[in-house]
Amino acid sequence: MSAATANHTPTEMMTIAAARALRNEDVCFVGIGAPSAACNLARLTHAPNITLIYESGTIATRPTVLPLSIGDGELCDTALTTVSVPEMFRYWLQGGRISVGFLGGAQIDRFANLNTTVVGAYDAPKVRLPGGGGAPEIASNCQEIFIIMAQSKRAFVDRLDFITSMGHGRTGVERRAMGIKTKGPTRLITDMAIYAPDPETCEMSVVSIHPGISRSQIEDSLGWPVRYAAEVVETPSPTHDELEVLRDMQARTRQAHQQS
Amino acid sequence: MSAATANHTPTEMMTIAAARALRNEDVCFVGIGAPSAACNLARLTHAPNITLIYESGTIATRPTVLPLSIGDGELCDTALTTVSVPEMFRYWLQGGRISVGFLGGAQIDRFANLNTTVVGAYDAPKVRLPGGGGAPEIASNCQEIFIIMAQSKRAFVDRLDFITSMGHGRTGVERRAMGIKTKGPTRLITDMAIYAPDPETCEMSVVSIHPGISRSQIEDSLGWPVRYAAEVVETPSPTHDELEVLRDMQARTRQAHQQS
Amino acid sequence: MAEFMSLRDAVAHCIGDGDRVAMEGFTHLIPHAAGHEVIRQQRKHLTLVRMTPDIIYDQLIGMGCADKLVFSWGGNPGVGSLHRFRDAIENKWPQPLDIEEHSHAAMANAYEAGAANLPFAMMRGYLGADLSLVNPNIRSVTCPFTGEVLAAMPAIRPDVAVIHALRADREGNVLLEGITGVQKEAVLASKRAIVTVEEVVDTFGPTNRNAVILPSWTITAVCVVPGGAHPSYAQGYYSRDNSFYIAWDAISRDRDSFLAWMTRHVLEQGPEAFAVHARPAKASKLS
Amino acid sequence: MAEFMSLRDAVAHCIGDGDRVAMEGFTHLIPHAAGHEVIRQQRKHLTLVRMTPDIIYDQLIGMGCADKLVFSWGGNPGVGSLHRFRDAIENKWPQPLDIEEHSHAAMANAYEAGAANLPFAMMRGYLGADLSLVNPNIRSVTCPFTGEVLAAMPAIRPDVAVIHALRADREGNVLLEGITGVQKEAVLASKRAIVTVEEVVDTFGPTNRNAVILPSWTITAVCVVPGGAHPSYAQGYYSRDNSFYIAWDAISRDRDSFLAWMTRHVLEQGPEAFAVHARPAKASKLS
Repeated sequence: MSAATANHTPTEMMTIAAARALRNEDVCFVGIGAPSAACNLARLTHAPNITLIYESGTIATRPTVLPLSIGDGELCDTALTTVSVPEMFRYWLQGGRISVGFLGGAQIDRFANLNTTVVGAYDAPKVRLPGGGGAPEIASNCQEIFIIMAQSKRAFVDRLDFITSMGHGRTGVERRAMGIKTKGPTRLITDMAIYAPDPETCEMSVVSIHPGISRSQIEDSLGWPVRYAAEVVETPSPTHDELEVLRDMQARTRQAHQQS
Repeated sequence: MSAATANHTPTEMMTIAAARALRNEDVCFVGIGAPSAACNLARLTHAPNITLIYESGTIATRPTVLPLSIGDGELCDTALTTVSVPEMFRYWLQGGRISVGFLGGAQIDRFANLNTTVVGAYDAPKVRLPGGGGAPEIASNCQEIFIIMAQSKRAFVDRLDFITSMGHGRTGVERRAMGIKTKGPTRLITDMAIYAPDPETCEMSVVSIHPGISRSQIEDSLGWPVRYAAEVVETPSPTHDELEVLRDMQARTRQAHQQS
Repeated sequence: MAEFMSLRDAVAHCIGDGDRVAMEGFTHLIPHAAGHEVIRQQRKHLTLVRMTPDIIYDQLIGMGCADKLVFSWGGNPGVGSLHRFRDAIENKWPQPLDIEEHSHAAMANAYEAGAANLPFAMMRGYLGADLSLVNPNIRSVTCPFTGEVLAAMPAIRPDVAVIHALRADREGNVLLEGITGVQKEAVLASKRAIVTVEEVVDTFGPTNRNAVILPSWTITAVCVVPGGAHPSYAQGYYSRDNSFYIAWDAISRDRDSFLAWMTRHVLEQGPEAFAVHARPAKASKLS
Repeated sequence: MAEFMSLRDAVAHCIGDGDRVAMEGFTHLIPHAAGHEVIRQQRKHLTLVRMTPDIIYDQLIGMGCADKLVFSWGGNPGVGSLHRFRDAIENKWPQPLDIEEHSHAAMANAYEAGAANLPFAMMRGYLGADLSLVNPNIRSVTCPFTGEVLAAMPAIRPDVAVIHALRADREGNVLLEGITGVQKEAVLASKRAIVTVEEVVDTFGPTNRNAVILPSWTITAVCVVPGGAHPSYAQGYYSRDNSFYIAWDAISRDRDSFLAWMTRHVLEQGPEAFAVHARPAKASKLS
């Protein structure tokens, strides 16, 4: 590891903090976008043997550039093998073989429930979002869930219009009450901080604050009164290595996606 | 077609009569042994494009020698493709894609129910037979069923100790009563005759008698009073071609199975 | 047995107004050329089924072909919203669009159940998810051994499946390779199936013994349409045109620019317009 | 992650007395060497699960390793009866054998449900079949949409799956090709898995993108046992020894000749005895 640097964007800090949460032995179900960047950064830095699985069916894939879609040819070309989508959801996700499911979302509440379906009423939406895709079953079938999202009042809301995928439930008790054996969201990584569920209430609470971010900045970009864990640390700054690998990966990616 | 010949065994006549029942456009689920011989004879004579499927997963296979088992390498080497056994039973058999299921059995009754499970009580059998294998679902999921069995009083019994796979039901009415849409056994081909279900009672009734066989021979090798259809014809003798192709296939097969 | 025919004839022969149509392809092998032909033939009142109604369904919806959409994720992958899909739901333009919404797992299981000729599919799913409150086709079934309650949904049994595949042999058997999605299930679950392919070959040559092959007798029509998946891709033939997906955002955001694009690139063209995309991919190994 | 170990260690480590063990392989790739090792280590009170308990289970049953058998077809394929299996059921020799009997379709679906982590499987099956009268694990479930009644059976979730595969790479990923039966499902449905392979290779080389590969992290132990499927076969390595299947009828018909054969060919041997069978097959293409 090289020395730390302060010369990075909040998004880079978010991606790097998310990557660090992953372990070499994880089998990770990867969402497109920020989760995919974090998972591949982990693979290219401290977790070279991490197994990345995309819902398109690609198992143990090692893309050189980040895919734009969940099923770019790059994912298939670099995979150990590729299975059908029904098999992916039946044997691999529902089969309980995934240690970490990595999700993003349009909106989140304090119990890490996610909305990617509608803003407004379901039958007459103000904004129609893409929908759940794999998320509802990723949320319940993976052993634990990491969520990566940039903070804003529009995205971090007091009450979701729609729960697309359950975190810990509307009031934080529903998940346990249903007897679900998987852990649900154990980490929420934003561009400002890292959150973990309170052991009692399951409310996502700040456990680490990114360098240069103040508590008031965090509080001003949330739709609920934020809670802090008993012990809050500062997130280590990105190392040179981390930043360099991330930027290289994103430069390769930009170049690749401009080609037709 | 070359001229007919009388120089053939009853088993050869049975196999040839069974082969003739198959059509070029059939998709056939093939049991091992006599059904396999009949299906491949059809393929090598009048039905070159018949699709043969074995429950081991081999689709559109074209074996040069008859397989000893349901999954000899020869079946896989000559197949269009090979699928898993769950897929075979789910998508292909239960999927309703098979036009003819070809079965044999240890015992049969007059309504073409088959027993391959036990002689005697299930919990204390006199003879423990191999069991159903694929037959129970072949019997209900294929569009129609052909059965091939050599006649004997031990095999053609008045009452089965156990129905492994339903033909037309214990009294001939059960299949219809259950609302099953597939036809069930439409042909029973023995070494003496060809039977088809009576349109009213579903009892298997003689529609064709093999050359050189008398009605009393048929009646003496059955455990029930045999019925004859209103019109009974004589089965055409094997042609030279049919016999030659069958014998060549069986000679190749014998030779192959002696090699280790 | 599959018949080889032109895409024009295949759509005319297999797809009628009001049909339940599943055009599938999970990122890979999306049958864009076939979708365009359906638009040109002005099919109406379709129920469109597809896990990921991306650009192809954005176009069909925007051109008024669909009364209803059955889906699990409606976005432009990696880019953002599907503007025609949103405009139909939010503003009923060009006409109202009924939706029946599921999760990916539910749709995948429902296709699987359709291929397996089961009336419904079941899964451990929808736990704590609000979709089960708004979709009456999400029900439950109880395990007769453990008492566990599982989510249930009806099997998907379309009138017509439409897919794109790599190649067909002369008998009309069809080979897929790579990300195969739910295409095999969609074909086996449907009454009729149209398959567009990159090329026809004498034999598939030495393939893996477990290659994903649809036998000719599971298919109604095979149509040779090189490049027919563009801007999606055909592994070993050409890559995904990611820049087009990005460009679609601007094209489709505005109704007029959408209609202008559709007139020029779809209504005034034929399937042969896709051939220009059928060049071998740089980044992809030939299989 | 899979660990490479000797077959002796793998059986010692993974299989205990009283375990529910599924040794699978549908005609192809039957793990005979592993079965012999279980016999040599004198495992007792096993519940043996297998669709087609052919010679391998005849041997385990005849040597007194099994208390119970879960199966769907118990015969010597193409030859006739399994004499040790029959002797156990008909005469309780060498000990009583409980049976739980299904159809092939039910077993295949139950493995599939096990791999999919479902508590039960369902199918359109057992219609008019007496097996549902004697097996309390055949129940029914009602479609919540159509009211249709389907047959239901518990998912198969063994303690241990044992399979034979073609080859492993250095990371312990395992490749199957050809008739793959229910092996993938058996491994994914089980708590632990032993895989014997013909050889270890640096890479699988250019495979079909949809090759049947079990990732290393789904497997407990990988054991290199060339010829380990004999008298079953390994596609591209050696052919099915049909003459041995025919010979087994006489060997196994009589208790004494069975025991003599087992002593000489199993108890007094080790896994390395299988290597002699690992010669390339004449009749089979290399994959």
